[in-house]
Amino acid sequence: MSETVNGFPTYETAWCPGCGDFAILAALKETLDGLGLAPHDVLVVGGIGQAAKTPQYIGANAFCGLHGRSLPPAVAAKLVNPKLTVIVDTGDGDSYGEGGNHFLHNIRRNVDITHFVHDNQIYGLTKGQASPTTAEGQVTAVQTHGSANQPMNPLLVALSLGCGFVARAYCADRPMLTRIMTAAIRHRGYALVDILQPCVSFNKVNTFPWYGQRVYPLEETHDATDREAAYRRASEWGDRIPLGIFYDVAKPTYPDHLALLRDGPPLVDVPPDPDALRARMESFL
Amino acid sequence: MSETVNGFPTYETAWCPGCGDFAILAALKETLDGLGLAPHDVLVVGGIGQAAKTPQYIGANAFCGLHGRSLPPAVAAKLVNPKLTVIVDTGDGDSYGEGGNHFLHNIRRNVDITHFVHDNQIYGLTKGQASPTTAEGQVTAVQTHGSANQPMNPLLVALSLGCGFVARAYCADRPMLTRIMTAAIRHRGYALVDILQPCVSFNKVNTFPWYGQRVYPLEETHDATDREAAYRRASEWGDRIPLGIFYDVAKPTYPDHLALLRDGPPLVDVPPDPDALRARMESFL
Amino acid sequence: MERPDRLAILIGGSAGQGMDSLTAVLEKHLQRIGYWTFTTRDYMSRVRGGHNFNQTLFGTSPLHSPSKGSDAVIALDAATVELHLGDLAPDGLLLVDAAVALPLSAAGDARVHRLPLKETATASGSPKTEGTVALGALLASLGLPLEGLAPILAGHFPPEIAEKNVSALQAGAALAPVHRDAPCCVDPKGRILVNGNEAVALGALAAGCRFYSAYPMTPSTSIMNALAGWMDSGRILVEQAEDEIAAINMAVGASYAGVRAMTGTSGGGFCLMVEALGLAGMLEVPLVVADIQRPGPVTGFPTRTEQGDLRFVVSASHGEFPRLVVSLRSPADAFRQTVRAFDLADRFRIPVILLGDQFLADTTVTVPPFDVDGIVVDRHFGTPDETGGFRTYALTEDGISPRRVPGTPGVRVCVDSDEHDEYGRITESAEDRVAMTRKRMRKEEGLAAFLEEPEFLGDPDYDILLLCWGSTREPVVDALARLARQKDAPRGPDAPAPRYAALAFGDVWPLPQKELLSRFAQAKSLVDVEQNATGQFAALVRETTGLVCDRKLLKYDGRPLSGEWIAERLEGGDE
Amino acid sequence: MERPDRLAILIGGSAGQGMDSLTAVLEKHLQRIGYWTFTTRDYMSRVRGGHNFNQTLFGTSPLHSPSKGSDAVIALDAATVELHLGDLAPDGLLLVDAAVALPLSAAGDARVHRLPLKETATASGSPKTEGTVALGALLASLGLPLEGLAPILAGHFPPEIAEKNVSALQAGAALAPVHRDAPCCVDPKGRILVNGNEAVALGALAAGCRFYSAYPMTPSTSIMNALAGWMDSGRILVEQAEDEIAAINMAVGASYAGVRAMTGTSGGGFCLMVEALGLAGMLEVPLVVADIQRPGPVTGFPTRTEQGDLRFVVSASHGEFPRLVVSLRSPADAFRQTVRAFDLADRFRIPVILLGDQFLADTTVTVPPFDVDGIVVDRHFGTPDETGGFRTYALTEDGISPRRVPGTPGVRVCVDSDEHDEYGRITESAEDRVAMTRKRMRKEEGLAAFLEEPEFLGDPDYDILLLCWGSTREPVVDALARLARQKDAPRGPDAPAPRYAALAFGDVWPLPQKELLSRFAQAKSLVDVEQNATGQFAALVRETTGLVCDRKLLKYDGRPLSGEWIAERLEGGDE
Ligand SMILES: Cc1ncc(C[n+]2csc(CCOP(=O)(O)OP(=O)(O)O)c2C)c(N)n1
Ligand SMILES: Cc1ncc(C[n+]2csc(CCOP(=O)(O)OP(=O)(O)O)c2C)c(N)n1
Ligand code: SF4
Ligand code: SF4
Ligand SMILES: [Mg+2]
Ligand SMILES: [Mg+2]
Repeated sequence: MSETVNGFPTYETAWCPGCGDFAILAALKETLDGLGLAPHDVLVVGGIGQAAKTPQYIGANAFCGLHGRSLPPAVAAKLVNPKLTVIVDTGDGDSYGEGGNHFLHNIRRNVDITHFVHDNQIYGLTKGQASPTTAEGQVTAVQTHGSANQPMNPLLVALSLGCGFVARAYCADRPMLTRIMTAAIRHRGYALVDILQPCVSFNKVNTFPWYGQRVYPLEETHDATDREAAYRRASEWGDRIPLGIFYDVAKPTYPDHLALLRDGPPLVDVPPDPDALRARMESFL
Repeated sequence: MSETVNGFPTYETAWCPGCGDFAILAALKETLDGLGLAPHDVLVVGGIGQAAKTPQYIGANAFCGLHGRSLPPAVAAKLVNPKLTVIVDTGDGDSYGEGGNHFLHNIRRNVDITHFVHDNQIYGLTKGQASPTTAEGQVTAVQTHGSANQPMNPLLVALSLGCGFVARAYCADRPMLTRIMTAAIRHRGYALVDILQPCVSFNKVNTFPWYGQRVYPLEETHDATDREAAYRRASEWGDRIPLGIFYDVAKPTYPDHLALLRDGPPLVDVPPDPDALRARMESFL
Repeated sequence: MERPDRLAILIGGSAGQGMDSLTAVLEKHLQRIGYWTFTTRDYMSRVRGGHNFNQTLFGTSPLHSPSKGSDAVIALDAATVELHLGDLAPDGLLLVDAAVALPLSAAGDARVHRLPLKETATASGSPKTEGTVALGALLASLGLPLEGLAPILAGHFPPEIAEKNVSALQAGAALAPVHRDAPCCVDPKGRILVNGNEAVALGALAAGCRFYSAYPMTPSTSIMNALAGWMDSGRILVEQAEDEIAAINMAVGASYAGVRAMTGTSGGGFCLMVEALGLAGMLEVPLVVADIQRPGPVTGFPTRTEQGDLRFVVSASHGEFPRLVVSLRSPADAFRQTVRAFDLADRFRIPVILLGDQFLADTTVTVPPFDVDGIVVDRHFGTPDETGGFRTYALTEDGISPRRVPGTPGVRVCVDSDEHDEYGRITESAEDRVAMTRKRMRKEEGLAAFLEEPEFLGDPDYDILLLCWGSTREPVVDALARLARQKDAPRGPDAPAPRYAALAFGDVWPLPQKELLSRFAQAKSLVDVEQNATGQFAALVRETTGLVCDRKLLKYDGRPLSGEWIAERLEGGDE
Repeated sequence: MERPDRLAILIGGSAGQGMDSLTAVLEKHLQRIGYWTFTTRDYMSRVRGGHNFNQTLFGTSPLHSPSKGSDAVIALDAATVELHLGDLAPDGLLLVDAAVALPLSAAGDARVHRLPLKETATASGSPKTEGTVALGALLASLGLPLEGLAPILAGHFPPEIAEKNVSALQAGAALAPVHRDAPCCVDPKGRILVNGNEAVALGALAAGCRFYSAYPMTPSTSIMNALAGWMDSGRILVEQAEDEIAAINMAVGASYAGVRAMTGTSGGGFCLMVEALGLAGMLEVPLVVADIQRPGPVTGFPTRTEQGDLRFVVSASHGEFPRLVVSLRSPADAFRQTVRAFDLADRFRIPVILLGDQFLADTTVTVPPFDVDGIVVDRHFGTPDETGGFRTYALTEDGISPRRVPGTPGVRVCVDSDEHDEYGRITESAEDRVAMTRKRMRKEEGLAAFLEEPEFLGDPDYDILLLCWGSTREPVVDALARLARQKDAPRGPDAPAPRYAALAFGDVWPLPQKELLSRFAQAKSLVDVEQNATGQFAALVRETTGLVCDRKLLKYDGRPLSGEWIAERLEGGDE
């Protein structure tokens, strides 16, 4: 257990040996180090779940709030304290299940944060129920007859909402993961990286071999500014699962619309202004 | 005020004169009459809002629950009492804003209900704030600097989640609206109809003339079984706004996955079974 | 004839007929020419149609409560005549367009004046100025000046329409059917016209709040509207969230990141905020939440008033953590308490809940301007100890751990909704749990010193002590004045007039007990006055002090309390 | 040496080491051979690693409470030796693999037996059967039979693995290091082994519940798991919702549509259900909600126990409506109360909340099978009057309006969360509001007749009366037995032994008062025993009856109460 803020140290994790989460944590640290960020400049936000414990294992500022509610505090923190590099790092259930409504609307809001989803296609911490990305027919302790719902393809949902950065990575391909993480953090605006992550304890379908046989990198020729191509390629899911940055286009972000944020100092630095208050009061005379 | 159950009567509505809601109500009644449904066979579910008062104005069974929560009770009612024709009829804020998570996941669930959204691109009942479909830059009492969020295209979101029936109608084109409503109710599975509806009191942008100049019917040649085509055409939004059934493909519905629902009598008709209980109890011996 | 102290003007019609503008113009004018005013709004949960009315009282001294009867009515439709003629004063006047078909009850009533309002309006340039014509006629009937109205109208309408309204006003004045005396004017200078929600918004601004996230919900939306209008000038980001869950979680995030943050809603939205209220409690992130109550359960009466959320908010969220619940008694109180809420939230790192209601939110009154000069914004960041900024939850004697802003070099601010140690790290240790629970709860001891005792009102020689909280204070003030007057009225020898006083609570949780226990000693009887069906405040009083209210005056029909209603019941026994 | 009444076996290790299966096999075996058992589970909020342990008590009479000490320990890792050797009985035994490095404290301790567990396991076919080898050794040491274990193992593992475990068991028995006496066996026939959540699930099934919607949340998930396993055989649809808001709104929809419906969660999920709880109250749709408590606020201790949600759930949701809150005292009580909850929800058209907790949820005990023959499922649909099925909210004398199922010819079931008239239509009338509020609240009068008084436990000649609720009943039973034994122990003449009794509340809201008020008269002192930091139940007692507890025994470290802990504090004074 270390309390230094150098090098994004980790204290003992609560994850299962062999879990894909370790690789994601390692990649995230590598990415942050690679970007030359000081720990105090970074805020990592999670909800509740196994993946959502990640912020605890990074030496940066950490906010682990409520299950499903990682995006709202992250976005608000960024709006008022824009010097922070804000990263949401949490699970698929957290992001797309309980937190689905925030997922939808924060894509629309387009605040400059980065969203890493540990997509193990299962609820890990609560011991293996179906998540929104669990395959149709997959049997669990609750879905005793197999999941009856069509799995969500989060990339397609993000693209359908006009998300500016949409990528899929695989935790076992560290170099690509780190490269995508770096690009996502650099992207100005909301960026989604869905990270395929085997859960060795509860997901006996989407295992390391299962993914290993299927994943492949998008061709270099893929045009990440072509939304239709992005949509088409992101739809691929089955025997072949493409990895990479499907879409990456800069768009105006939320603060670009508001003079208050665009032109003023960060709100966290604004002192009280009694004169402005007096003027407002006088408008009631 | 009439209490007969014939002909889906209306008592006095609380809507503004000239509101597009009237035409939707009329079309819905026409549709139900046209389908030959008895009022007691129909359940109309709404949340809270101006549009969400519609169930009150139909002589059928009516459930007006919570703002944003129209889908969950509707779906559950259908699952346990499948003889009911279940229709959700409510607003855009209700369906896509507060209720966004249920929208996402009930498309995945694919229960045989029909969802009519009065899309006036505004929050009517609360006096004119931006809804998820309000245009970027549109000024309201809260969005004093213009809405900073990209509007949601609900059809695209539905398609990205694999929705089996996706349509857009315009309240002022009654024949088409009735035709689409009829097809949507007949569709086996979750069906979405986004209905463009001017709010004469609070939306001064998307007015009758605004829509009138833009809407046009999809060509007869449009192939409603081609998901890519559906996606492409549903993306059109601007000077030209296509109306019609973009996508209509039958898929297995939720009960198809479960013997309990597929093969058994409706749950509402199942009597208590002491023998089954005794058997369960004995498994603890 | 002596001039009256006060008069009540009622303007009624259906939604969309422009009553709200008309009332706003009227009350602004009355305020500016020097009256104290008090305007309540009775409106339905719809945008057009139905029956709505506003009642404006004005007079020579501060006003506190609506009045059942009116002295003058402007009826924009037949329903207004039907519904409000019965409560018109014997020497009152009712103005209505000549074309409106009168109900039978109005036949031959000399107080009803049918004037060519619409005709005159059309002649003045627009039939839509009908109400303004009536206003001109009314003001002239009361001998009130029209000067000063032009700039007010200009503030409400685009220039061309404002001009037509000025003409309509003049033309209306010429129609004045009678002459009645208005109250004498007093010194017109320096008072503001404000409602409860505007006062909350001003308070937030005064406290240096930089972030307000909310989801629209009547009757809280006007706080968001007011702040949204001040985004640039007040340097506050107002964000409409996708739902109330997002709204409060955003506010928690903004507060964590270093600014003062607030959210506001009504009961239904508050339900959705309950989990994150606990989050603020557990993370010890300061937070201010306004619950502007309306009658429940659930949707209930969206545009009406009640005090039905008290028990809910004092114990909302699972598990245990300190919180402060402050009820708002008047616009002036709302302003001051909002400033105080931010201070105490920061000082103790706790959530503070402001409890308002529709009556307070929508009632506009004239008051002296709020005192802004004495306001000190202290963020209470404290001094972190030698471990730098790492011990986010340092175990201190008073339970308050010094707080730091993320982004500060050398600092790591780690917060977690799981039980945690001093560094904010997840723990499962029984010792940590006990230490952290005690640390959190210990803050209540410090908070006790900052609690405000209730306001004592009325006759120091009371026999009967009323208990009230929040906006009920105002009607109680009015009731006490009425009862004090009635005290001197002749009675039978067996019935000596009882003397009344009241305690009006602002802080309701933790419940301050000192004043209550000492004032109780003198009371022959304790009477609970609140706007709900079960006497929620009386239950809290019993729970914390053991005192039992001998009687409860409860109103739960969605309409505001009035001094008349309270006084009648106190003197007359139960309904 | 006399045979002991009971023994305690602790199995400890890290998550993922198979302790839960081992414990399940052990307790099933003990139950089947005729013992009463009582197993508590102490586990961390993680899937692998950390330190977890299960304690199984078994004996010749019913057991009620965990014990601090153990008589035998199976240590699957060094941490277990370190943490639990201190509480091992002087004549106890601890079994651990010979390869585990022992802590210093264990050096030379004769109770510690290092056996070649892993080696033997490997020889039996799989190193994973290490725990089973230890189990064999332990059972043999206690002179307990191995017969009957094979079918139990076959129920837990696939055939091939089960077989290896049977060999491991035999091989382990051969390693038995000592001989100790176990309690005598009693009649093995007819008892079931069940935990609190399984009892709730069985109760739902017994009541004819057809729809259970929930979102996973520890420690409530096992209700969903149990019911999901019975979907076809029990004809109940179990649906995992996208969030708790959907879960409860689905249950309300299903109930409206005509079936018995239920949802379950823990405190954090309950927070999200609060709005729709009010919906059930307002729509008067019957609903059963289980809140299986864990320590808060918010995430808190996800896998541990507390009774911290009481005040929250009795007043959760804005506005006012009748509800019943029933706390669950034991598995048998949980079964019966769940059946009763469905009945009362239907009878009064109200939401009923079942309050459980992790201790009750995860503790397995042997009990006589639940009585299913007496259960009558009456949906209480009532007889609609001559207006047919239209007056969904007919204003009746008892406030209960006859309910109909949508889909019935000639019937329209219109429900609305706005205030409504008898037909379910939106209204804004003050009269309707008052009538409907009174109608709803009037149901509390009828409900009063169905409230269950608390259970009286202990010495009828008591001086000291304990108050407890929910799962705390069981440790209190144990404490009373201990105290009764200690009473006879010699004391000084100045300290006559106090006599203890207790009231164990099941129904907590509305609070039944009769028994409490009459039993109070005899008590010299009232002691509150609960698992939270503020004494929430004591506050409800004071609010409703005025009675003040003289002392509060509060535990809030997330670990279960035990009879020992209570008795020690009662006899020994505060910590
Ligand atoms: C409001 C609420 N509901 C439910 C839970 C229980 N819960 C904790 S984590 C979790 C699911 C975690 O799944 P995911 O987000 O996919 O993370 P993973 O554990 O798989 O990494 C759930 C349901 C909770 N903590 N809070
Ligand atoms: C939990 C909750 N939050 C907020 C509200 C307030 N509210 C009522 S209707 C509405 C918006 C309605 O918009 P929409 O669904 O688009 O319907 P419209 O009135 O435009 O037809 C809101 C925010 C509420 N009733 N409940
Ligand atoms: S439960 Fe699954 S996701 Fe969680 S740590 Fe273990 S392997 Fe990883
Ligand atoms: S507010 Fe808008 S949507 Fe509502 S009834 Fe009026 S015009 Fe229609
Ligand atoms: Mg997951
Ligand atoms: Mg709308």
